[in-house]
Amino acid sequence: MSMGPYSAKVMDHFMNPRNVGVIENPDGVGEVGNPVCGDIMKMFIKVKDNIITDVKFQTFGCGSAIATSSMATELIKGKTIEEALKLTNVAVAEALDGLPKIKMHCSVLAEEAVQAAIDDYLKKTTGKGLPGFKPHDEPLQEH
Amino acid sequence: MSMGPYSAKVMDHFMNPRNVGVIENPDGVGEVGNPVCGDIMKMFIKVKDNIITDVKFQTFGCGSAIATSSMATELIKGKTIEEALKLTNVAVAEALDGLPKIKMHCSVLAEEAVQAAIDDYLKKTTGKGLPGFKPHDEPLQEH
Amino acid sequence: MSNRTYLDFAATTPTDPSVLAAMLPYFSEKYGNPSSIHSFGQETRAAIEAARQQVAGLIAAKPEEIVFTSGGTEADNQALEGIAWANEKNGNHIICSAIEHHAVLHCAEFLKKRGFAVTVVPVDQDGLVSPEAVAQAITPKTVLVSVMHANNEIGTVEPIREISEVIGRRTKDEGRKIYFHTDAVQTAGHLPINVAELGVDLLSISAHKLYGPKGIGALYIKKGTRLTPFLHGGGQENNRRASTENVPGIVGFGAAADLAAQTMAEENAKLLPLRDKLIKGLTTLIPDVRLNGHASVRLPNNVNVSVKFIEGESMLLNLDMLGIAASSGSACTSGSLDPSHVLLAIGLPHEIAHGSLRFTLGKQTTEAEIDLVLEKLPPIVDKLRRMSPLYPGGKK
Amino acid sequence: MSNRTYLDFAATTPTDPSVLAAMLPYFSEKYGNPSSIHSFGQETRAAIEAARQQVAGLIAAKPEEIVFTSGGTEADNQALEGIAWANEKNGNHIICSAIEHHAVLHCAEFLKKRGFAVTVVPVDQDGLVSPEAVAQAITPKTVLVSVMHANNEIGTVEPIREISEVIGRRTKDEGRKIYFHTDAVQTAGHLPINVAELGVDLLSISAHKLYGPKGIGALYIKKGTRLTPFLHGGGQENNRRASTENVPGIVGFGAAADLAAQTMAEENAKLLPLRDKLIKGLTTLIPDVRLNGHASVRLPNNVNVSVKFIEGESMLLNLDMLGIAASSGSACTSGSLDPSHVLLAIGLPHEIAHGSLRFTLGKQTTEAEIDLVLEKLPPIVDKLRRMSPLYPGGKK
Ligand SMILES: Cc1ncc(COP(=O)(O)O)c(C=O)c1O
Ligand SMILES: Cc1ncc(COP(=O)(O)O)c(C=O)c1O
Repeated sequence: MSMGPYSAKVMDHFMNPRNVGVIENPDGVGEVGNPVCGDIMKMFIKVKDNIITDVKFQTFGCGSAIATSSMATELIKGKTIEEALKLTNVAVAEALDGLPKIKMHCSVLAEEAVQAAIDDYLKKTTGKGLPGFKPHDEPLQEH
Repeated sequence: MSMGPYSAKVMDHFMNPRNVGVIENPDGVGEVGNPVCGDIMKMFIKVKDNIITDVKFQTFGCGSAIATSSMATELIKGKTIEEALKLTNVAVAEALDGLPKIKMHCSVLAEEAVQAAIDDYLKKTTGKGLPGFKPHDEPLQEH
Repeated sequence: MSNRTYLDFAATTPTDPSVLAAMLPYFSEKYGNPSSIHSFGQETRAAIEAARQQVAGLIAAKPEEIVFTSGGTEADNQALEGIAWANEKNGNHIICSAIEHHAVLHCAEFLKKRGFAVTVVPVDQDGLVSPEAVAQAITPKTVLVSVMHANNEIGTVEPIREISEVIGRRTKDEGRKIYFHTDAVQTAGHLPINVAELGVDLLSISAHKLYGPKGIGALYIKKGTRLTPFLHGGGQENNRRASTENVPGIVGFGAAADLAAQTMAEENAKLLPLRDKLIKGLTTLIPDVRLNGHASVRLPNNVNVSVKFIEGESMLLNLDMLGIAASSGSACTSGSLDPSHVLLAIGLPHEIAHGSLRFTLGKQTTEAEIDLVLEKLPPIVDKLRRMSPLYPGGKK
Repeated sequence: MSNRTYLDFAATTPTDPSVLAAMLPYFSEKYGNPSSIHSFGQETRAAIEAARQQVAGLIAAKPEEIVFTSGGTEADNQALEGIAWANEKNGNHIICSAIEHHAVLHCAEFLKKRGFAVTVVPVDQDGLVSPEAVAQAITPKTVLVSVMHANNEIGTVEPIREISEVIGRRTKDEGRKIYFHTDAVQTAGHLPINVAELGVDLLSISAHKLYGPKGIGALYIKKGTRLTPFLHGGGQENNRRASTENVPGIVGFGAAADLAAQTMAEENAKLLPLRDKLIKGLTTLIPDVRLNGHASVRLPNNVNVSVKFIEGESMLLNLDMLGIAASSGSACTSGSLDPSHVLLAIGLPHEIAHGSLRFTLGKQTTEAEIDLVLEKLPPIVDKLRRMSPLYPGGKK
């Protein structure tokens, strides 16, 4: 059957998303997006010795929102906080063999979901969050 | 082969026009139309005892201009002057089984050509022409 | 690819094989330009006049009231801009409903930039336009009202005759013509249409929605209605639409119109129970599903539901992987990320609007296909809901 | 009907059988709406993107610079209105030549009623536009110049590159963009075109003039050129042209573009001697015949002559009775009674303009057909002249 407008990699992560779910008692939780733009991503992390030992996500959104969430969790699992913070939306999109132009905002959301979870973790552990972190709350796509 | 936009009768009179030519020393000659509108009709009549004994025409123009000229000569040949003056453009068009709407002006020209020839004949014989006769000299079609 | 299930007939239909057969001679054999005086031109001229009769017949109009266009969009644009420009001196106000197709709404926006005022009349929660609301929106400057015959997303059929009556009354009061246009792209060939009974001055059709080819449509223009041409150039279509006629397309449209007139009743008798089975199945088998659009005053082939807590595209893609083709919102805008303006207009919150699915049935649809959807969709919904941060049942 | 001789290829061409074959699957099998996300939509989306490459290839453009339209007329209208509306604030002056197709001239008239000023630049007796005259017509308010690549009636090929150079110079002087559009409906697929070399911002094509189907065309829009959409509605064609894509038409256009690119040189090598034989034959066998249009800078398939003392339609009908299809003036206007604006623009008196005939040759044209015309036309002319009051030889 067809793979729609997406790469095989996107479709794989969409149909078989990795790390779906909730972490009980997470060390950090971040939620980005909003119902108006049609995408909400929630990311849970477990951190031990500055390393992200576990990560899970829940996403309300289109195919690429789910695929980018899944890919982002894969890309930060086992990484240090500093490494995870280096993850860019472009890196997520590239790891998925590209995204349609009108879907690039999903990769931005995924990047921000990681940052939001880390922000929460830092707040909880150090008392202050990620310097300068402020996720978009407007729809990001071109109109 | 096709008969284009015209009736079989129009095509017959166009392909085999009756009474084409010039009458030497005619009793009346009329010319109507002009090169701007693309139609010029010239009609020659011989009159004896108030009866049109011969009629010929020359026409520069489209298929229906030629066919209406031909039909008009047929319709007045052997008729009295008074009868010939009763010929209307509608009668010419009907005798041809109709004309396309944008070609109705050709039948008006044919009617006027007959009147112009009679006008000339009356001028020559009685010294004054057809009362109120004044052919169009503007293109008659809709624009 | 075989074994695929197409349930997106409102987006477009396959050209019926008999329609294609009617078109075939007009590509490489009878190819003359209908404006040409010679035999090649005369044979195609005759063909398009015959097709004009067939299309006119479908809506009980006169052939000379039909102008062929390149599709539904051009018909809508021609109606709005044609009336607007031709009546500029009489007024500059246009009324349309909130759930019109973008071909109407965006064209109205364009006119707004060029000095026209546009009033958008709301709809109720079922998607119905109120004739009273239309009456109230009319001002001394109103030249045109445009309300679609049936909505392409939610299938609600509008009370066109009632709206035409209030417009008629206001026309009398005002002592000046207020034109009434209806976009019948989703109804022509699917519901019986009689333009006189509907009381409209202008009506848009698109052939590819009724088993005709893509790229051809028509605008019905009631005799005596003056409008400024949309396409400027040669004198085709009686000086109402320039450009060499799409002869095969027009011939196909005619054949499709004829076929639709013959088969409509039978088709609908088949589709209605299938539609209702699908609606009932979806709303009972899956919790938190609502039907969008009017429960009964709706197109016989339209099912539109919102599935709470999840998003439409993700359902579509899962269905597509199983060979089932559906749509979320209208096909034209499925490349867009905005939630459907129609679903927002009937009062759905954004996240519910984002979670809508449209199944539109057609000639090829079988009961087995309906059963397939009812079998395959629930587990998809379940899987996606379990992924959703909005789903209460998802949190353990 | 067999044994007919078609010499009206500039009015329209038969769809090449290979083109029709390429289109066929897209009617009833691959019928998805290209905007749909499912497999049915994705397969037609891929098909139109492939066709876009083929059409772009024909004129050395980038695929994203091609917008599909419903034909040459819409492409011309989109170019003029699109630039006019988008640049309203920068200026309101448009320039076009006196021999443009009505799709340009009548659209310019429409814009004139909406506040634009239009300068019509004359042509010389061969139908050539002078680049100097264009330069002089440019004012500080000029936003667009439109000069056709080759004229559809008299076949004269215009000095587009030279005109683009003077516009480029004036653009520099003025410090602001003046757009340049060319109507290449008669040249695309017939003469090699490279948009960069021509130096145009916009270029119109119509598929049915190059052995593609009727009802489909394209506008080349140079990257970075902003223009207001002509058709308002869905987001198709990258938001530049609303309406469900005419998939079979687009696929056919692509195939026709490919074919033309491959066969153009060979075709022209065949047509040139036939054209010249016909011109020579007509002007030597029949007295008082003149060739209209430039003697050498002309389309390889165009013969346009004026036959003094008689009228064009009467010749056409006589030829048609013998199975020979030709045209007098452009096909679009042959229903009209006005003499061709092109023939008047090159300075012909009315009665000579009324007496013109156009033979346009194409793929199917054989030398035997040229010989047939040369055999059949002289007696027709003779017969009609003997009926004409203008013919000196007619009076005994
Ligand atoms: C209600 C309605 N109006 C207009 C259109 C536009 O028709 P087309 O795509 O043929 O231009 C459509 C479909 O796309 C439609 O559903
Ligand atoms: C030079 C020129 N421009 C524009 C057109 C219009 O093209 P179409 O008839 O495909 O709209 C034609 C032909 O009719 C033409 O010859």
